[in-house]
Amino acid sequence: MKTLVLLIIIWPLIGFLINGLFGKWTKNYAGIIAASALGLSFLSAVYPIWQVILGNIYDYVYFTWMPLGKFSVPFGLRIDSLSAVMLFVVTFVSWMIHIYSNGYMKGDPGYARYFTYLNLFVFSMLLLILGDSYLLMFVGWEGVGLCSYLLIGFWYDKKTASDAGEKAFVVNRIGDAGFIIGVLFILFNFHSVTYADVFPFVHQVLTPETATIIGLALFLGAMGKSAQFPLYIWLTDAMEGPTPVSSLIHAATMVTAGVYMVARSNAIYDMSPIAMEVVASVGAFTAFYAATMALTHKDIKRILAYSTLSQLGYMFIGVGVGVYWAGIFHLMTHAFFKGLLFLGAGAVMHSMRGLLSTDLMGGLKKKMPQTAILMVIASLAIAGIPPFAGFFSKDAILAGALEMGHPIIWIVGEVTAFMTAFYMFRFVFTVFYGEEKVPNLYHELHVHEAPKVMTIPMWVLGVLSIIGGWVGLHVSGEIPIEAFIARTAPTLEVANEAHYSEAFLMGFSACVGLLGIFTAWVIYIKKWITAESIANTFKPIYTLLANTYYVDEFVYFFIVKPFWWVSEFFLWKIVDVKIIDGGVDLFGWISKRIGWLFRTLQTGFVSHYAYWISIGVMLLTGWYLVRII
Amino acid sequence: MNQLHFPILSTIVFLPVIGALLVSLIDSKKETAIRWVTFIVLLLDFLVSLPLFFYFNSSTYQMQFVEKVPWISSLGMNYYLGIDGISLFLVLLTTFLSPIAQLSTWSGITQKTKEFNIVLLLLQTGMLGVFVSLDIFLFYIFWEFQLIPMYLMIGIWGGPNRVFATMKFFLYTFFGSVFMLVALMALYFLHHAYYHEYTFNMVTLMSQPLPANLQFWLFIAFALAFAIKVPMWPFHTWLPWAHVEAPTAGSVILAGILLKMGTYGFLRFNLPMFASMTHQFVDIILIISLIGIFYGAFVAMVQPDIKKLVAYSSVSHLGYSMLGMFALTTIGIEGSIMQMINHGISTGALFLIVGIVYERMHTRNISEYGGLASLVPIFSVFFMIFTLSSIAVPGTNGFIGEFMVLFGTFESHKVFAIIAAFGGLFAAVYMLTMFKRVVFLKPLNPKLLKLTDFNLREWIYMVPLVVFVFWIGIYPNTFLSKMHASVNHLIEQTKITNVNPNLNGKVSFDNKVIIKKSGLKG
Amino acid sequence: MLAAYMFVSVLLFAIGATGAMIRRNFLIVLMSLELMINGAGMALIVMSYFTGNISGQVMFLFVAAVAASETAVGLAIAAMMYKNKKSVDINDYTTLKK
Amino acid sequence: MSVEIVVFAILALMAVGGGFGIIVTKNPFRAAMWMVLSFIGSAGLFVMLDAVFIAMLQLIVYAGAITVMIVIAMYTMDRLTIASLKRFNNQAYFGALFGIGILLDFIVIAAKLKINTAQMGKNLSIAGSNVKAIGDVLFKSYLLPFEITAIVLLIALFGAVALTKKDL
Repeated sequence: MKTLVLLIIIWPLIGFLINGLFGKWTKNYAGIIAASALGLSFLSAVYPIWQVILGNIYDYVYFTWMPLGKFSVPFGLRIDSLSAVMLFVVTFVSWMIHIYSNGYMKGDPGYARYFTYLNLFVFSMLLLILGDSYLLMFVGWEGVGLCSYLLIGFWYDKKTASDAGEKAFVVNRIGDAGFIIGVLFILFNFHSVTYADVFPFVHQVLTPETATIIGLALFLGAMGKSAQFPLYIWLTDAMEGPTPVSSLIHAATMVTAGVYMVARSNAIYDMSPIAMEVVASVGAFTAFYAATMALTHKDIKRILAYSTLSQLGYMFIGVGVGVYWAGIFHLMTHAFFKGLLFLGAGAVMHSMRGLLSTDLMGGLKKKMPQTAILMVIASLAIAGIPPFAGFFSKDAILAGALEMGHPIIWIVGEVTAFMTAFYMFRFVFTVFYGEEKVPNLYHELHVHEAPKVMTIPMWVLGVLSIIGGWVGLHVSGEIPIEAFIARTAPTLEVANEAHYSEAFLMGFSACVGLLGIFTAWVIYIKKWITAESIANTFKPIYTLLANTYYVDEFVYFFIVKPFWWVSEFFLWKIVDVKIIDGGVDLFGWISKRIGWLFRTLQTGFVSHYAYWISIGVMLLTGWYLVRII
Repeated sequence: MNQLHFPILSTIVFLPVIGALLVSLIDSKKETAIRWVTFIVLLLDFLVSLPLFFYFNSSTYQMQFVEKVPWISSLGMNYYLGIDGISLFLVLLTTFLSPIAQLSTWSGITQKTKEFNIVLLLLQTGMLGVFVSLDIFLFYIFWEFQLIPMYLMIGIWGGPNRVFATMKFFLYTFFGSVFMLVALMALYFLHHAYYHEYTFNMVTLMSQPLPANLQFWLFIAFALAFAIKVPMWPFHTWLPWAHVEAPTAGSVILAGILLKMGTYGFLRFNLPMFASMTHQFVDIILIISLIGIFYGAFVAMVQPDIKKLVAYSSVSHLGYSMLGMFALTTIGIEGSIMQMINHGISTGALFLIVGIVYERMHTRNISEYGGLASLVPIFSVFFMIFTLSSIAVPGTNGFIGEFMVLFGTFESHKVFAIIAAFGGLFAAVYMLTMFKRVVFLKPLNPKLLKLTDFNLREWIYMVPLVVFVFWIGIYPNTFLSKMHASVNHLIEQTKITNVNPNLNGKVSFDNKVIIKKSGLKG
Repeated sequence: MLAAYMFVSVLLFAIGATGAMIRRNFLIVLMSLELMINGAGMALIVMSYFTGNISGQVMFLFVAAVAASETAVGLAIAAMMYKNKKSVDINDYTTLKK
Repeated sequence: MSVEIVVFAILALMAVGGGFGIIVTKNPFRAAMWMVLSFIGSAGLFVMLDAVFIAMLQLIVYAGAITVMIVIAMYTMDRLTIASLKRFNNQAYFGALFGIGILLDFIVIAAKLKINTAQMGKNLSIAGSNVKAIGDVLFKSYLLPFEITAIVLLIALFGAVALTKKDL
């Protein structure tokens, strides 16, 4: 069993090494190698997941990685219910996306390089999930950041792509600095970073203040990685990378690392209500904020990026409020339907030769029927319509928020749900329904349905985003997924748990979803009130939303530019060159100046030398007189 | 005690000198012969230094492979060599980097190759001497000796205004070491006044510290000399000049090894011998190294010249090392030693990379590069690996050093560690912006098209560096296990702060430990 | 009485010194140097007389020898100066300026 | 007692006046004559101080040899150029100032000089002869300086010759 667990990680590593080292020779087989590596990894993960479902937990140590004086950091892997869910999500979804990218990246010159990075990414993500200590999680954390840097900047000759990659890495590093501080505190207080040594002793070791500090520090890391409010700017630019990358990294796996981390350290968060409050409110604000921006955006990938932001906000609400199982459940369902949405968008882009703006698209239903159906399914799921996956997980979060005594967050959640439903169906109606906006554009581009290798994974994800939610149904008195995850991340016991009837909550959120779809239907299909009329009635708000609250410009002019200016003109040109270097050269200058002074004494006239001698004699005898006689 | 009963340290130190003699016999026109002989001698030196690692007994903190021969016994000077956990890896780093640096100059240095190789060999002796000598006077001799070859190397084979750079380098370091000489003498005589024994022997001086009030000026003098060498923040301005003008091999050795002498000096002299002063100065030096970290990073961000950028990054990296050292915790000091070794490898490698490109393109400013990834893929992969190692991405060696330093500092001074944690962020900023502008984007500059990728020779001297980057990153235990005993002993020595040996004879220690706990309570 | 003799030798010395400083003609300077040495020699003799120790006078012997050789070399320099620039004025020779 | 003082005054006046004459006269020849006068004065003073041999030596070496040497040197130069030279160099008052300064310093020293004059006037001559005393001390304890002075003179000789030789 121990080697099987290790194998899960080793397979992607082997795939990475094969493609990496022998990239030239495995020119067009790289995709197959990478996909099969993932497949094997998934298969070798099935048995351990099954065992975990049956109730036992595996925690193996392989070797001591870093001996830190008295205590040492082991390299070990751990599978419990929480990481089992994540394991299933990561391995399965990445496997699908690997198959999909075989088709998507067919003609690309960097074909082998793409799959090398993808495999390295999955390896680091698995390390992050299966690592048995915070430090190993951090290794995965940074590894994942590195791979997202490489993959976003995959088409490195495009300036925007490499800039976006660099921006992603730097913003992640800000988060990582916070994560490191959290890990330092934990290591200092618990004298170890492995989960087994930390979580059982939380109550004896930590005081609420230190728990808050650790919680907030770790959450800073989560904000960086899962693009929460202040540090989300990199996610929208990350769309520069290939679409399967966006779907894998920026929808299903990497961005959810923060949620997993908060769920994993639930013991610490339970100790500090303030940290929980911060997580929940940041999550709620990001959800609402991102949803507003998605309302007006034209570019399909950007819409999906903002919707990811807002869904992540939901997950943080779930985890922040204390209903950890709901957060993780939503994470799982979100991976399915958001992955599908991105793949669908990829298929559309693939056939439209990279055109992204919704103005050019319309009535694609006729040309790409399968993608259309799948996108509708995914949109229904994300909008939270009953039988689909999104409904159960989102409803669980909102119910949790309400029961745990956060009514405002519940309201914000419902409003965002409405907006989500609206913008998703705005996207679906404008792209797939209605008529062609640009006459016979499709003809020139001879738009056609995506090839088999791309549609199959999409269908699989489509099915999953339907049945994925059923795990959250009430079966024999308790929700299976809740019981399963609660083994490692028990829901927070709150004193006054307000009891609202399940049915009412479910019904309410379903109606909100339907309302959202209806308004989109009214505006975009029936055109009773055209989108343009709304736009110019709320002119100022519309422009504000259109260019995303001018956040990027703000960051650029008020943080990046002055930063560079200060370090260039002040720190370098003045402080370093003038003051410090000048100080050193000053010594040289002073000695030169003194040398010059003495030179003036050498006038050439012998008599002047005689004068100096006599002055010397006088001084000497004078001193002799004063002191000795 | 000398396990091998064979003067291994002397052979390591003086083998290059013999090599230099050998090279001087060869006719200067036969350049390939000269290069081969030098390379073989340096390689031999590395092989001879390997037993140090294998026979090293990591359980005791005593000096090992000791060679003690009375030199001027009337003054108490003896030819005393030996290494312990701290200096073992610095010796290995020197013998490891020098053959690589020499190999990189085969096509780089064309005029006066014979003199260059001789100078390189002498430099090797000087450096090794510093790390192994346990007699302060011998230490000082080697300390001064290693300046001269470096001076020549920058002065003769350097860039355009090399004379200014080498003059500044030499005088600046010399200015520091003059203070050290005075402090050395003062230490010698004060030691006699209290312990009635004239000795230059470092180990005895370490074990018999002076009373606190005397240590103040000694500490400052030594600290100044080593701070200039490290270089710590205010004394760093010679480094960019020296690096920009030095030839590739010169830069590699300067960054890889010479800078470590400063930190090594702190570990050997300031911490053990002037323990009570160390405790007073902890806060100041921590602040200075913090400034060094951030200042180095900020200024590196805006450098147009790659070598200057990497030079300022060295200031930042060594700021970490000093931070870890003056946290005065076992992990902090081990982290700082690891950081020294990592910096040696990653910055040495970065300079080699710049050297390779400089040899082909003869320009160092970033704006003229761009799009190397499509032209020279293998080069870009190696460049990427070393950039990651210098940003301290986990899995590479940089992370181990940085994390240990951060944790070490955290144990004693929480606030400093928290601030330092954000230092890594700026490291990523400057390295990645440089990396993006050099490797990614489209190759616009027509001259870039004639770039050729790695030839066999470059492969040979790049691969070992990559091996070490990942070896330390994934399994640092091989290195750390050797250090524990010596570092713990050093920490014990820094604890002896209350020493009042009365003048007339018998010395009375009372080891009551007063460590001024500074910094925020956890 | 000692003070009187000492005054004379000091006077001689001082006058020699002033002469050496203010005169332009190199030969006069030589002579004033001679005078200074003579002043010093006199002090020797005075001291030897008042302390009753003959070695003062022996010292004068040596001083005289040195004075003679110094004047010889001085005159050789004067001859060189004359040959060189036909003038013995020390202010003409300022090549030691820079 | 008073005769001695009168004689002392005359000789001192001769010596100092001679000296003063040197630095004042315009013509170097006349200066040489003043120098001879000064040397004779000081020789007289030496005689009063029981340093008879030294007085003789002074007359022969200083007054005779050195002055004559200077005058001979003058002959090699044409008289007009030497005579017509301006007397004092520029800002000569500096020189006078410093000369007086030195004078004052030394006078103060000479005045405050305290030495034990217990042995005043004694053992300056053996069996009445000053020369014997000098010879005795000279060749017993000062033999080495004597030899060295010989060498110094020799070197001065070579130096003078080397300097003035046209093509060495």
